[in-house]
Amino acid sequence: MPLEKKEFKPKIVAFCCNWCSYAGADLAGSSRLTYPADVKIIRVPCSCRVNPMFILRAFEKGADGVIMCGCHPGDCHYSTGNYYARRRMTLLFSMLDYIGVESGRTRVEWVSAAEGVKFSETMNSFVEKIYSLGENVRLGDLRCKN
Amino acid sequence: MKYSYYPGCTLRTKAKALDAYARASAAALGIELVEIEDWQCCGGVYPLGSDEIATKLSSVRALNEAKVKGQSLVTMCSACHHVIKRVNDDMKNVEDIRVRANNYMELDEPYAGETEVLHFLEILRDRVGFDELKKKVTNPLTGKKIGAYYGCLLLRPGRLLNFDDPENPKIMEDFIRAIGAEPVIYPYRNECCGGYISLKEKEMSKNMCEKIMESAEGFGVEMLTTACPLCLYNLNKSTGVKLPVVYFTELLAEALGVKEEIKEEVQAL
Amino acid sequence: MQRIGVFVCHCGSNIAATVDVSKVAEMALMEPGVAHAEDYQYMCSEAGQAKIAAAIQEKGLTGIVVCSCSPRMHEATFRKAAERAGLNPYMVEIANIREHCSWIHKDMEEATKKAVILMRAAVAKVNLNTPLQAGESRVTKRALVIGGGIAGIQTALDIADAGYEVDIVEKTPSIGGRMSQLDKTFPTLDCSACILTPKMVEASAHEKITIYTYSEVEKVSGFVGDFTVDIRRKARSVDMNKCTGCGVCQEKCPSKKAPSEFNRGLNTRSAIYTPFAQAIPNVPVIDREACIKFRTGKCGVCSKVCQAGAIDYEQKDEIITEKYGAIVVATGFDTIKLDRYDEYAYSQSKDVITSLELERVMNAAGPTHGHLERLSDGKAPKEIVFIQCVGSRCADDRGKPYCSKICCMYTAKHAMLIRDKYPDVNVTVFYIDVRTPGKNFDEFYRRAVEQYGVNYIKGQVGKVIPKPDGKLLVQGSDLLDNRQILKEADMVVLATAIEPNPDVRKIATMLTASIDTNNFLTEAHAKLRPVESPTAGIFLSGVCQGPKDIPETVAQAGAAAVKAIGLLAKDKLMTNPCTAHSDELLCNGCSSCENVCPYGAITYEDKEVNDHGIRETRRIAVVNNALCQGCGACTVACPSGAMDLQGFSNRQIIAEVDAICR
Amino acid sequence: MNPGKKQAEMIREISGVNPLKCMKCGKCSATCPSYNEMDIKPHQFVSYVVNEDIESLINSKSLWKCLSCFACVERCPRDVKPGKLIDAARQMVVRKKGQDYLKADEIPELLDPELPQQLLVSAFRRYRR
Amino acid sequence: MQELINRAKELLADGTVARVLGWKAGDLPYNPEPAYFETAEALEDFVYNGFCGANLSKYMIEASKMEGKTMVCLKPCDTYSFMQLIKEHRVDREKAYIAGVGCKGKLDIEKIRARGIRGIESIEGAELTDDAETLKIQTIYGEKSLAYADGMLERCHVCKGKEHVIFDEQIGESKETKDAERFGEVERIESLSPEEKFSYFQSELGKCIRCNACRNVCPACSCRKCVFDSNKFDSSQKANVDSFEEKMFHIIRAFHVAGRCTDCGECSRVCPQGIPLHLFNRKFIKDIDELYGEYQAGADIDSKAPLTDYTFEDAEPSIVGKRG
Repeated sequence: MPLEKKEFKPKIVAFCCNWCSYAGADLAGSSRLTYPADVKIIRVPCSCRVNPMFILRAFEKGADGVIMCGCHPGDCHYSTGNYYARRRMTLLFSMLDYIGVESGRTRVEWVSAAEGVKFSETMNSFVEKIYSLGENVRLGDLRCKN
Repeated sequence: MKYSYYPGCTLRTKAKALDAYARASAAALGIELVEIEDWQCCGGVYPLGSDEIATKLSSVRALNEAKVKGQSLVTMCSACHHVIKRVNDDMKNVEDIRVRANNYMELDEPYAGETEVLHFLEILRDRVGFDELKKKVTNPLTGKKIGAYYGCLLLRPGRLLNFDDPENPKIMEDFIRAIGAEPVIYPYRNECCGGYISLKEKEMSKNMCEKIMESAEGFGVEMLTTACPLCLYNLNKSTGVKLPVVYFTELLAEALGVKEEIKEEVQAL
Repeated sequence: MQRIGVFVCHCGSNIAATVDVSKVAEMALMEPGVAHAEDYQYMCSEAGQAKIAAAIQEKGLTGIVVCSCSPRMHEATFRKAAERAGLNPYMVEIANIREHCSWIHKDMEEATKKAVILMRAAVAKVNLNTPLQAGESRVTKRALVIGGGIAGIQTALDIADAGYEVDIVEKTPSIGGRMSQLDKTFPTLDCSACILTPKMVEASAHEKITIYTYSEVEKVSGFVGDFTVDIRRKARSVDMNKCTGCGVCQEKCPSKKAPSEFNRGLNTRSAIYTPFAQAIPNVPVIDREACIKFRTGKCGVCSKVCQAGAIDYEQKDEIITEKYGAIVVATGFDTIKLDRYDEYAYSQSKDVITSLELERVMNAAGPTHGHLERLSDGKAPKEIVFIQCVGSRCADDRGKPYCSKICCMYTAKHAMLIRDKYPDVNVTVFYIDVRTPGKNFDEFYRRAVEQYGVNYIKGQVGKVIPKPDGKLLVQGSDLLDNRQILKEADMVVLATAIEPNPDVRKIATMLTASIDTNNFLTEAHAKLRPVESPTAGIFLSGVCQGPKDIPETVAQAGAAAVKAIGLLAKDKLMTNPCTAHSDELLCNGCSSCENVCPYGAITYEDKEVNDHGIRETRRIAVVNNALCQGCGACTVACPSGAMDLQGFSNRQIIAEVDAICR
Repeated sequence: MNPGKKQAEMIREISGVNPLKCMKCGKCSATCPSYNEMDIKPHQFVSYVVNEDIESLINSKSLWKCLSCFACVERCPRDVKPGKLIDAARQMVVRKKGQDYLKADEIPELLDPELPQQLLVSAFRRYRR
Repeated sequence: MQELINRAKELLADGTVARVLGWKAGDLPYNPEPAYFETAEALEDFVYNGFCGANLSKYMIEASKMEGKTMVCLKPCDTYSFMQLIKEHRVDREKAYIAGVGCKGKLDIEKIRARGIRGIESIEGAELTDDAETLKIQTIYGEKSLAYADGMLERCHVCKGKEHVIFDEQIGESKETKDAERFGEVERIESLSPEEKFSYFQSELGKCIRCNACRNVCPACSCRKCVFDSNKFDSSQKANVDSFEEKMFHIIRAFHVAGRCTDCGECSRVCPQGIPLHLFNRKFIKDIDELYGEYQAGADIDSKAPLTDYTFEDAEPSIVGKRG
């Protein structure tokens, strides 16, 4: 069978904190605000639960983009979690950029439980960015790609 | 105690007394003031613009020379002190200015604010100590009611100059006390005399100085003392109340008993 | 290997119209560990829950995945259903195929594909779930209130009225706090002592309240429901049981030069003293620094004149250890030091005073016996200038960045009271903004202007100039007139910024309660949990949390009491089982986790471990499950992976990542 | 970009001041010893920069009345430092050719025997490029 | 060196310490290795010269568990690591007698070899007491010479300074060696295009054989068990099967030591493949300095580490894309 060039369907992982961003995603859903199905959400208690290992693991396993959403600074359910997350992700993303991974493949957005519109707009713009960057060939275990 | 000394342009001309009495007093106190070589005028006013580099270079040269010698840099004139101290702060803390100034300077080793800038009054307070100074006074100015006139440049901005409390300073009062006289506090001692405005706006400056003089006299001041030639000039132009205004170094020389030795010399200058 | 059941909900047509639910169920059966899969119209209905229960029991399921709406909607429902069927509720995971899938996608094929992936991620996670048990901890039915000002008194009264024991710890010799120093209160102008004293008496007489004055909290250990606190009762040198409060000792005391704290140092007091006439307890203390007996060994007048024989020079500090279920912080405030604002000549003229000093000047028990007079020469002032925002709203380190909130109102109060009592005195107020949000507040301020003729000038003062004749020259801006004003005054009153009591930093550290850059205690949530500290069991009352006036303080004091009562009313506390847990064999003891824990839930123990035959004592992180709220900050701070979060473990999340990227 | 905006940006740049920090308390104007000589008052300087009306500032008398005494800089509670804004505006004028406030020809008649060098130097720096 | 040995003997003799942790001569003139010395006789093998680059602070984790005090020889830069280990409760200050030894820069045998100097028999000028600016190297092909600075480790060219941040006594003189910008190479890489960056690191990290030498030598990598050796993340070490794994390993390793790494440079010194691993750590240090204020791990005992601290105004992660 001849190999067909498959249409690029990116894999995008979104980590959302339980209290703000996951609720914001729920609100986007109940408001029927669409965004591409390429985005899959993983619920975590707080953005500070997101370990850089998770993000690298996603890339290793073939993700084309990873986005993390949390409560706005100052609004963290646990007071300070997103502050730590912000520093961690800033440094991690800077490192990825440093080794030549396009900075557009990673993003952090603060989305409150009331910001269904922002959630959907954020996902739309992020997916669009990933489409423009194309398949993530630099990272990833090539065996995971098919 | 050996220091690099930056006299400044006015101390070479109109304010020779400020300089001569300072040198005589320093010698009497065992302080060695070594005039740095080829110093250039500091410019009289600190260039406030954050993009002004060239106008700060003369200060940087003086600062660097003291650094090379491993000495602190002593100033006598309030204006020189203000300018050099602030430029030094820029060199230490403002990267942009540091980099650009060093680009101009082409020094062997870049200058980054290493030199400590001290006003002669600070030497008296922090190095000699007013208590020590008191012991060395041979001719106390007992009974004289002297008002310190600080003006602006020694005190402000307080956070940068770190000289004394800008609103309620006491270094000169402590100095006056140490030389045996009675300091008199009056509220306008840190109010501006008009500064350089007196070149073109003589009335403005005159009015300001009158206010200062009146206030001082009201509180019983018999004589004012200052560290700034321009303050002295402006205060002397006041037409209302007229109190004598002298440099603090002259008082110091008198108290240390070295004034008479060089009086003629000073008058000849 | 788990036996997992997957239940796919149609949610009527909410899901089924866009997602091929039977396809999802069918695909589920191909996932590892899945032993059962079905789809149904409404999984959350009773019939749906019955289907789940039946499958759990019939197929011996060890875990279930419900593909339905958001877990924020029905996770609790399905957990309860599972529990009823004998399954640990934490063996339930939800795949959100409604809000995150069917409602936002239109194409059925695409939505179904996504729903399958979300189902797979949930199955992958459940495969690694372990049964979790909510823990229990006991609650000591006693509360501690730190600080005996109006906030502490009100909180204590409310808790005591609900039937619980309360202890108040107050640093000074009497309860009463700042409010006892005030003369009148806005906006009603009633006398402060008249409304405060009855509360003080009520607190001291309340059978459920114990008051420890002249005492400080020394050490706090334990956690919500079960705190152990050491209280240091400083030596009073007076036997509280014997003293009758007759006051003769104070009269006869020959040492009368100590500055009176109560009168803000404007006059002096004796070495043996009660801070003010209505003090509670009405038992004096000896200020050992000022006392001649303690300084020189000679004197002993108070002991000789005391009929009750209550004076005890030998008395020593005493440490009391007590257990508490809840702790309320009510440490209050002080005015800032003005040494960096000498343009207002505070240190140069006695006639420049702070507003709190003016309260004492206006008060009948104050240094001037309530007569408005200049402190320099005792003359009656004719012109008084008030300067607002002294040290408040300041961007640099001289003052405070926040609005002190109470100054506009008390300045209006002072102006009004002066104009009322001394109509020939002119009052000028320099203000930047007049901030009067509050019931009857703006009306009050307007009354000061319209009825009492107080001259409000918009603009700050630049300098206060003492004149040789003793008057003060106030140089200020009139921004509306675009003028610089030189105003002669007899007195200048500075509305000085307030700051939290400096001791609060020490107390917050002991309580592991967080504190902001201005030393105000941080609330658990700025909007929704304003009287709770993020540290469980610690509640905030009064100005220690942020600037506020008396009505607000009392309201917050009541709210803090209710929160404390809500805690004390429980016999046991159920703890969230999704907490962090440290693997003692992997822990390095490096303290990284402790440094990011917002709840002080992590401590270190030297513990003997057996690491594959090597027995040694190691410094190991231990999580207190009663305090841990499960944020997970520690898990990422931990470099060795020793710290993990139950319910959201590293391996569970990685399994989800893998399932999504597969 | 309109010229006002560009000039305002230049002033911000030269002075290093963020005028938006101003809370309009007027303490600078309350402090200024030259207040009565100024047509645009120190506190107004801030709003002129915010409103990008730099032409008026440049043409104001105030530029030449400010003593650089730093009293407003010292006392400003918001770290706005109007004195620096005024100096920046002055710089913009004197940096243009032919805009010096002090002409060399007028100097001789301003002199007197006591006049210290410092005064000339300072005035030169503030008034001329 | 003799002063150091004498002092060690004294301390052993008077019972102040039970052992000495230093370096002993290897089989070649340039490979001394860390060693414990428990007797005066054993100290005959003690050496301290330009090749004693090894940072001994990490050994103190084990030595802290031993009976009695250990005299540990720490170079100025090593004291930072030791201080950091105290801060993390990994070593016991009471169990250490710190001899702050002088340093005039340490040598890198690879750099010497890269100059074509092979077959080395002996090296003169590498002693601490020598003031020689030049190394005289006897090789089987005859005598070669090399400027000392040209043989120095990269880390010595960007030295943090010759002050010991913690010590019980200081022995021996130091000499400033800093003559390069610490972040120069990081800045060079930052200025490359994503493609160039990627290919640079691809080629460098492609050399990694996952020997774990970097991890084993790193004083910050002091975990009892590395995450890459446990099953906590399903990430336990496997044979290299794809190009990503070593990237993941090195990024995570750098991340785990971010804010804790003192930039001691041991990782690069020991890498048998010559991978400039310090460039990862230094990138984090540079970012931390720029974004959160200058921070030097191990400089003190009580400052908050940047990753366990925050401010409300911290930069957003989007700064990465914006910085370009």
